[in-house]
Amino acid sequence: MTSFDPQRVRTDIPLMRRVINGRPITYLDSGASSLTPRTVIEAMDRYYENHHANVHRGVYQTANEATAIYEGAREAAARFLNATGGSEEIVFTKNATESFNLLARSWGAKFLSHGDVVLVSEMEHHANIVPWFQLRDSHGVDVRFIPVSDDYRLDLSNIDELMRGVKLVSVTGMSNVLGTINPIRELADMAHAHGALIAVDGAQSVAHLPTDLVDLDVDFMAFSAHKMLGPTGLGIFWTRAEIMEAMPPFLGGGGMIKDVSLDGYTPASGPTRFEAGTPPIAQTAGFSAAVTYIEGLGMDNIAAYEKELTGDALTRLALEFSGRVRVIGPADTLDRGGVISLDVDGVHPHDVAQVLDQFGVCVRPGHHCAKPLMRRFGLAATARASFGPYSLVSDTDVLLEALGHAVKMFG
Amino acid sequence: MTSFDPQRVRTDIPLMRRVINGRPITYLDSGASSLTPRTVIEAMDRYYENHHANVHRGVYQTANEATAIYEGAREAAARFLNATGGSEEIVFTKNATESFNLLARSWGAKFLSHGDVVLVSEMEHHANIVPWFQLRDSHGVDVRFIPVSDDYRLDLSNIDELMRGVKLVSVTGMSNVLGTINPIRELADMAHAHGALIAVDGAQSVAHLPTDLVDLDVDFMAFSAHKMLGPTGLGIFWTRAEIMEAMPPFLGGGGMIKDVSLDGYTPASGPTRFEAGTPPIAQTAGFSAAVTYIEGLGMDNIAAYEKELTGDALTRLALEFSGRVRVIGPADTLDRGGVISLDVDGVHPHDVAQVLDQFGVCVRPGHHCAKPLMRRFGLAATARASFGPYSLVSDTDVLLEALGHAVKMFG
Amino acid sequence: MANLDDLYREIILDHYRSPRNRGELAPPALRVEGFNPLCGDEIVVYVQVEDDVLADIKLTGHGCSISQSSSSLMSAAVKGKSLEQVRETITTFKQLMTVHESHLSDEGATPDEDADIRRLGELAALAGVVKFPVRIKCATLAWNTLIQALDELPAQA
Amino acid sequence: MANLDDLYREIILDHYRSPRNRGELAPPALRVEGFNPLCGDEIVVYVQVEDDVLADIKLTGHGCSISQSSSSLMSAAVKGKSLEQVRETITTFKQLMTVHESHLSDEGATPDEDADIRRLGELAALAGVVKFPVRIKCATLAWNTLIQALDELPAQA
Ligand SMILES: Cc1ncc(COP(=O)(O)O)c(C=O)c1O
Ligand SMILES: Cc1ncc(COP(=O)(O)O)c(C=O)c1O
Repeated sequence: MTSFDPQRVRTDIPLMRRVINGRPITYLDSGASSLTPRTVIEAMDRYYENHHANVHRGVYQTANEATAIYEGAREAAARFLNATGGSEEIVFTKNATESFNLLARSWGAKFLSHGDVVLVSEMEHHANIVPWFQLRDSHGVDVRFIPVSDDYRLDLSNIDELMRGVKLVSVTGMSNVLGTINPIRELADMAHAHGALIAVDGAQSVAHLPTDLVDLDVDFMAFSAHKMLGPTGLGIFWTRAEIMEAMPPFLGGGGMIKDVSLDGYTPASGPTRFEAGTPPIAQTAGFSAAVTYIEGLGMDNIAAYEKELTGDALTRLALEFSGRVRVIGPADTLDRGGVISLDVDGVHPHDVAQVLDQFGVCVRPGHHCAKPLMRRFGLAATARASFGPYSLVSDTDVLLEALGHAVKMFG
Repeated sequence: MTSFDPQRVRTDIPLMRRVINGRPITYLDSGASSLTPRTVIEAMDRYYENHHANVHRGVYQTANEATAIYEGAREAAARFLNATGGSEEIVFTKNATESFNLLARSWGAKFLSHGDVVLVSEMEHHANIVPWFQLRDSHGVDVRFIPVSDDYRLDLSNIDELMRGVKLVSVTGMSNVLGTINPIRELADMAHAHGALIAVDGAQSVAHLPTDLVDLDVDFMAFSAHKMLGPTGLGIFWTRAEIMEAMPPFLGGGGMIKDVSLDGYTPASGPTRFEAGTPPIAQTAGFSAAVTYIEGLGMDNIAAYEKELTGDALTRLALEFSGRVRVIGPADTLDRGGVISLDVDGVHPHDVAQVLDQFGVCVRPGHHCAKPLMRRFGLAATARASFGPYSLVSDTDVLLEALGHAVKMFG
Repeated sequence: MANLDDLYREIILDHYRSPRNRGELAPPALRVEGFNPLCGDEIVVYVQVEDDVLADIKLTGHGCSISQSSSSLMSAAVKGKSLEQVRETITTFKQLMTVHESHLSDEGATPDEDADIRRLGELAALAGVVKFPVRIKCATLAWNTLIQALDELPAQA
Repeated sequence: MANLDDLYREIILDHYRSPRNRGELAPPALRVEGFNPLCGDEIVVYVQVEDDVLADIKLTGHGCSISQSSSSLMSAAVKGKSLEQVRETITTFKQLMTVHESHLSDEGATPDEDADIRRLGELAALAGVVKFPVRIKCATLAWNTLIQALDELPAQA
């Protein structure tokens, strides 16, 4: 184990005190949303209690304070990602999904045309699929899928073929179903060699792995605050300043304009062009606190720790449930994060989750917004357990105990 | 004065304790965003501390609780608006602006075509203008403006002419610059008589006047939680269930689909079709608390009280600054809310606001996202003071004192 | 407090393990699909109506024990019944699934409800589902699909 | 603490009330518009360049006392200067406006900055603006517009 102390993290998280069905909560659904540290909650409280005002257009003191908090969060995001262009490259959205819609409808609608290919993968979340289908319907682009191999990895054996006509590669940094960590830098080099750009779905990867935009050399990044210890209602979109400057507006309204007359409007420049209306201001206060909190833990430590947890869980699942429980995802921890999708023989994921709930264990049944991936493996759903920096080996203990009960019950 | 007690409201608002430049805060910017009662802040704290989980797809207890909170907020919204179709008619967005974009790009893009007219007014906020210009650019609709007369009201003298070819009337319930309250029911009858639908920008009106969708007989309504004592990051879109059912999806991603395959997607039905990605869950907890809080005060009481404040302020401004300060908006309180835009002779609104800040007075200088209206009156900006249920006559006292200083300084 | 035994009654597990009326029917039998988009459950209902009688019904699809047993129990309950009887059964079952929240905490049901539940026979095993509100959608999926099928029947001459 | 007198120096109010070089220049003078979209301030800068000298400059537009006085002060400072001198003045002024946050709390400036400020002459009256960060955009609007104008000058033959 590293020096990182998950017990400390637990004491920072109020929700850890919850008792569910007579048992302490065993939260294994960080892949869906992470639990919120007190410091994040308090940052938002402080915002509402002392500084709340609409941003940007105020001259008075609290309006300046709110603006400073809001713009400070942009800087926190840029620092967190190592975005060399700084805060001018950060757009705040409502979630990772909106970030992808922004990418598709602004950049995509302008720079892609009939027959251009967007290359996604079969393991994508719907957030990185549906916007492209929508762009296909409106603009005639083609959506092509990198297949996933039987070992739950991107099948890049045919990549040269797949890259034909591709203008954008858009793949997830880490699968929210399989846990697979994709070779983003390699894909970025490949995309650029073919004259394409590359977008990364960082919803999982940014929350669980160190992310360095300089190392990754990608062109777009989308993620959500609520999966990285931050609040709901805030997403982040990043792209290089020069790309952003060429992107037309997306949502229209106040704040994103330079001028409006009875005849038309001219858009503002910079990230505000994509931030129509009053933004999620308080949420940016929470996001900054989350970034600071994660920086305090060290993302390297978090990643290393979650890897140990994952390795332990994978080993014990194989030992104790061999034949009865199949892990839908890589069997070892190489290039793999702490998301463990389970297919329990003879027990539907819904029922697995229901039985587990009786033990206070929170796992998520369903298709995890990755229906193409489910189809690929002939599944309708899995029961997914996923770790966060507050998870413990003892969480895995309870998971296994409850799983044993489910298997027996439906046996 | 009514039995309603603004002093009680003040004690419920932590930010009221702020001291600005040595003076207690005089918050007169509720038109931009309202201050947040403790109960709203605490509702969100409780959510994060006890119930946080992603909604809809969970089986475990906290996921059910989070879902109940989220869906409960839909019910609160429906109750607040008297939406007879209930919670199925409520879509959560990130702000009023997104609600208008949803209206334009989903309903508008499907039901409006080349040459169809969207009739807005010259006093609209950019949120209710820019999306229509965007639809003009993409779909060839015409955007027509109801003029504003010299007495700061909609000029409906030519309305039959204006209504030609109109498929949608989209107007504000209350101007965020003038304070003018528009005759929505009358406009709705007119629109319907011409076979058009009507949308209302409720950003101001829903926060300051009783809103009854049955009485108003409108077809669409958009507003934001943060202007009605709620949190940032949450908007509401309402339409009748049968209209909603015919609207195609807007943003694409998880949660808004029925199915996704490698070939395409089919959208879900009901409001979730328009709620792609993880929604602002905690914010809906805050919103419900805000609705409950307002219901406790009584929206009738709030409206009556703010009317008194407004009348008092208008009278005293006229008395004390006659000739030097012009109110850009109706001179009396008939069909008029508590937004008072000031044009101070020889002092730019920015400078007015700067001087006022020294007195702890928060007013907003600028075009208030209503540039066409500003042009209409030959102004670049105003300094806007706006009331909330926590405002007092003594706030007006300080405003007038500070204004006197500004006038003298630049005199 | 609701516990697992309320949900997973023996009859339910039995129908889940050995679903009745599983399979397809060839046209002119009607085929209607039902989805639960939130959890990925899918069901296909085939109905063969002859002389206002639901002469045959078959089901395919996949889902949890609740959705599968509910569809199996449904098929057994409606097969061979007149359309009017089928509609009555549907109504009674839907009532069972929407029992008012205030009853959730009580142990018993009202006398009226008791009578209804008895009329449901084996279907009554699903009564415990209402204590797990999130699973109600699982239990009603097949039924909503059947309703849709009945709605799609060619109008009677 | 920053107070109003730091911002509204007498020179500033004077230039606001009686702006210098107000008006338009006919082509071939260059005309460039500047906006501050957040507050609605607008400025139009006309520049007439002859033999690498900014022979004439005029301004129209509207805005607050800071943006108007800054544009007036700017016009007085650059009119008749060589383009090189103009560029130097711009650079010095922009530095004044981006003084590092850490100085905001101090009363004084570094000796280097003092020297720069002295070179700015009347323009130095705007130094107090940095204590009101939200107003910096007002003070720099005219200057950014002038920079844009210089950038648009036809390349020297
Ligand atoms: C009349 C009116 N409409 C729309 C809006 C936009 O609201 P939001 O910024 O919350 O989207 C506002 C507030 O700025 C407003 O006052
Ligand atoms: C890989 C991945 N991409 C995208 C998303 C969408 O994130 P959000 O729902 O916050 O928009 C998620 C989370 O659900 C995810 O796991």
